[in-house]
Amino acid sequence: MSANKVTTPEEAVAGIPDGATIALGGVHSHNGPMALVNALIRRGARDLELIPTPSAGPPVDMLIAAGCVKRLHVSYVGLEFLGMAPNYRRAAESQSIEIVEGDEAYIVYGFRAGASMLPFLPLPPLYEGTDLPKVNKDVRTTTDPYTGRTVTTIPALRADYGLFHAQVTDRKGNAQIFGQRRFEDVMAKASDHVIISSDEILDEYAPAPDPRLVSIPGAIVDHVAHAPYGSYPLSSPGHYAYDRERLVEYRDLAAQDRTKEYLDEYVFGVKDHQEYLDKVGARRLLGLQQTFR
Amino acid sequence: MSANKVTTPEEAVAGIPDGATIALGGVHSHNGPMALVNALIRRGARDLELIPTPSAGPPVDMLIAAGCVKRLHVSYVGLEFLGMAPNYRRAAESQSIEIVEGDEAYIVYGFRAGASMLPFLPLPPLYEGTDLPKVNKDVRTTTDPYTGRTVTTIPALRADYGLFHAQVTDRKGNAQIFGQRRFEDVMAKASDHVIISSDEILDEYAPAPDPRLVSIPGAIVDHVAHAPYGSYPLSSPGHYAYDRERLVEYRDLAAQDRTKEYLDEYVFGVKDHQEYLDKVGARRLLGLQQTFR
Amino acid sequence: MNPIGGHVPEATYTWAEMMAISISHEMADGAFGSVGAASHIPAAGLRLAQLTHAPNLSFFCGGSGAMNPKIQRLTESSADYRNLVTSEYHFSLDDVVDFETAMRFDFAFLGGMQIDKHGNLNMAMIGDWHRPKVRGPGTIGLIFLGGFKTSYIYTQHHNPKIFVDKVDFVSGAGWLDGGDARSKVFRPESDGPRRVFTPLGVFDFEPESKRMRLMKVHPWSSIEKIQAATGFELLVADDVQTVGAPSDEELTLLRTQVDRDGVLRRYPAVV
Amino acid sequence: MNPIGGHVPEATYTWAEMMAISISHEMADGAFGSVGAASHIPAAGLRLAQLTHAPNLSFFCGGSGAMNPKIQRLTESSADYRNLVTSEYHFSLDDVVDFETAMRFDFAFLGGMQIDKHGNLNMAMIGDWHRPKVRGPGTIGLIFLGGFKTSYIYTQHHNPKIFVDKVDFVSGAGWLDGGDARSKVFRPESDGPRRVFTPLGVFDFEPESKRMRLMKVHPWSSIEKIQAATGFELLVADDVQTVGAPSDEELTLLRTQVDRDGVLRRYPAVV
Repeated sequence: MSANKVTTPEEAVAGIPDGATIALGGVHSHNGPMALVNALIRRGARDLELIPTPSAGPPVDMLIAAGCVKRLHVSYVGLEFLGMAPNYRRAAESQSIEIVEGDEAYIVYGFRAGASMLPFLPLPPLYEGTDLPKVNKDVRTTTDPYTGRTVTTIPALRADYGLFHAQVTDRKGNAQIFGQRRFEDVMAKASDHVIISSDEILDEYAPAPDPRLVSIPGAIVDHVAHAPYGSYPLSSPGHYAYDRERLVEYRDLAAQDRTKEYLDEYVFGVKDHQEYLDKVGARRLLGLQQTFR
Repeated sequence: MSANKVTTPEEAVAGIPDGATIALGGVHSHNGPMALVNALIRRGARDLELIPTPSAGPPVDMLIAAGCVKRLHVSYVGLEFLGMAPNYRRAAESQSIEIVEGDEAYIVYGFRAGASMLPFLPLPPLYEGTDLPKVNKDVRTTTDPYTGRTVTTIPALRADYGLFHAQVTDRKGNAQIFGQRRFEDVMAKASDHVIISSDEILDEYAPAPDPRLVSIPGAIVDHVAHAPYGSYPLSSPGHYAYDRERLVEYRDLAAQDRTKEYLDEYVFGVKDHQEYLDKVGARRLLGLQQTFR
Repeated sequence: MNPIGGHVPEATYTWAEMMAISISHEMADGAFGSVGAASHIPAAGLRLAQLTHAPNLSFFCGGSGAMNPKIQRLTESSADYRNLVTSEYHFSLDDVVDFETAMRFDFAFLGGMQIDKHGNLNMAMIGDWHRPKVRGPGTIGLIFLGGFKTSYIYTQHHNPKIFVDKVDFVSGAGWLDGGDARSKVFRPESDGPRRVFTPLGVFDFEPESKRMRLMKVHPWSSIEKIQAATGFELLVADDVQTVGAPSDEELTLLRTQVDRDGVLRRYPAVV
Repeated sequence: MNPIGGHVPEATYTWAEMMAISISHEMADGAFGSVGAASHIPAAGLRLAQLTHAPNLSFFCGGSGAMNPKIQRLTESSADYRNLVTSEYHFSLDDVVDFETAMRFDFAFLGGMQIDKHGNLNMAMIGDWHRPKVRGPGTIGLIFLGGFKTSYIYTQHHNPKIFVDKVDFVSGAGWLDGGDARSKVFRPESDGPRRVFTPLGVFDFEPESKRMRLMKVHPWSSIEKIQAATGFELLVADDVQTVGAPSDEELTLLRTQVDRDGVLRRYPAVV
């Protein structure tokens, strides 16, 4: 791999083909790789299979609204403190997307198996009392060779592309992700290709960061999309808060099935992430800054 | 659990019964919980089953020499740059201890399964080309319910007690372990009881450390043994170097089957860790200090 | 909209504050548990318990990874960075699932879009799975009801649509069909739900039948009102009691040490 | 003791330095691999390759977790904190095993107390497992020979006790019994060992039989000496070559940028 992997969000996602399986980072209202998602929507990606984190939100709902999604692995998809995710709900109810009924264990153990290419993972009794195995045919059983008992199994999950947002990344792709500790690293290990959007690129003359705070090693990163405010309108932990008003605007339009207006304004109405930044405006963006140092 | 878990190394191990299974932290010449190991030897622990980290060294060799060990899970036991571990080697060759023939995968995946109480872990083809399954009857097979193929399995490993050395720990047991990143956390999660020896106890008035640098959460820690230079003569990463001369002294005596002289001098010859510190001497201990801040 | 219905006594506290205080009262010192995402009320209750009778209670906030955050301002998002920086330890999602599967949490707080008389929970969908009438957000951590030593159910809405005779989909197993049904399925160390907290009161499960049973009636409610708001026949404990108003001391502590911004005071006005 | 035996030409470099340089020459730019614990010589070779023709080569140091440490002083212990603090990323042991199992490493450097003609490795014991004559340190990461895309074998000792016809115990699977034996067992992406580096020379494996074959003879050795030091019949490449002495430029770089303390210069004097 080349030493300088820095590019734009648009270039970073250019190679993702229709039909690809995408692991999508972010937890609730934080750390969603929005600049990458916007770029995917703008170029009209189709038939994607999404495996988001167990706490997924606006990025998934927007990709569904834009018609990019064919199949979705669900643990939780919602707008957190703003309620249901309207496009996800409509698509699931109208069956215009395929739902893989999962949960936190399915996603976390699935990606964990995928990260190390274990064929599957067996669990102690958990699913047995629930209805999940009835509707997810990939929750199966095998024999525990140590006790002879039948145990429930989770399939390994792997993605063609993993998309994650970081706060600071160096040119080689060593990514510092604040907020919830790790797990993006597990998802990245379970992805054939890794694309990081990063608010900031570490200056070549900067002292090297404490390596324990680097979440994803550059050796498995393909592209680093330099995207200041790349998680906006979601938060970028330690850098800026979510834009609550903008999220309410999204939620209200989405609830009325008018998501197209939002997308036309903020995604299709701009050429790229740089134009988007100007459209949102410096005053609004800088007003969201949060400082913890 | 009580809020103040701080005690002495001697008190911390007092409740460990003969015959217990012990997970033992430390990597090569670093971070071995020596103060706890010395205390175990001093009080004459017997019939222990040891599951050390994949890169085990002097603590295991000393416990064997002192007659504390009945069964040992082996990935690597050696003195790193000082060569073979003489007591381990003699005990294995004379069959005075039972060897469970393992390796890095067996220990890491075993503890990983144990940490989450998964019944076992299935692997892709790795052991198939080796002789390990012939001599370790717990490396077994089952059916992959997704492909129908036979896959090799590793048993879950759990310990009654996990013994680890940390650099700085608070009164509740939140432990900062420098050096190799994590894994002590996985071993701690796979242990019913966790005992941490710590060079330093965080002052109650100290600013709280960056929580991302805390390796083991206090909620699963039973005792914090305050043990300045608790890893001596091994290193405590970021605090002090190993005492090379003392390690050579150990190696040379052990190679001549004179380990008893070493134990008589440095373990049985002192009442407790405090007396040991004085015996080694302030000049020697402070001469090992390393500063990285 | 008034989510609890009917008349409530004039008071200087909200039902959300009352719920947090009710939760606090039920918490034992020394236990170690978890609250889910978007769980202001349980989080406030646990923090209040730490500051009062349970200094060694420990809790972890789902969605954030924060262990024992020094909450002084309840945040709207559970994963807010301001909770993380004040915590003792950052759980990774990996850690969380390890703890949940290995039964390291003494308890968890969980909710559902449907809760049935045996404490089974549904977050997936209402109707038939293949043709859902309402698609819910998803099961997220609810299967770990089979891995927690016990659990507490809470909901901000008490009405017959939430409290149903039988959930349409079991995302999280409570006492299953009651009796000893649960113990046939899960590990013996994992017990079913211990309490249900709602704006109207506090409930337990009758030991034999494992059916939901009214224990405590909040000041503005009554046995009759609670039964009317519940979609199945509710058991009532012999010693059912009506809870008194929170003490000034508790309210002051809650408002100055836990919820300085008054998030719980801004809940839809009912008190 | 002179570990390579016989006469060596007068020179201003050691065999350890020569080995590091030979390793460096075989490394391709852009690859990502691992070296084990106590692997000064490969670590020095990889760092030298980064500083010369392979700036995008990446490597991880086993036993420490350090990714691309800015080595300027070789440390005696691979897990030395001084390697960690200068690294780009800290692998956890968990990470390491993930990478090894998922075939994310393009290559690894591995050794053994026995190495056989098909590159199988033994670190467990010599003799019968149930009554070992010599108990070795243990298999540690050698099963991952089935998970690396390829591997490099290296040893600081070249003698008939190390290079045996057949290992007593397969800790790490090389080409197994040769031919296509290996491909019947492992994933197709995982190839067997590509090279063997010893103080005496550099070896590959003949493509059909997968038998060890001499490629390069170090300056102080010869085909005959190498065969005599090997416990099985060695194949010799048609274009076998004798390696020249390291260039001044390479030696200077090695000594000023990689091994300032001269760890490799202090190896038993043979040059």
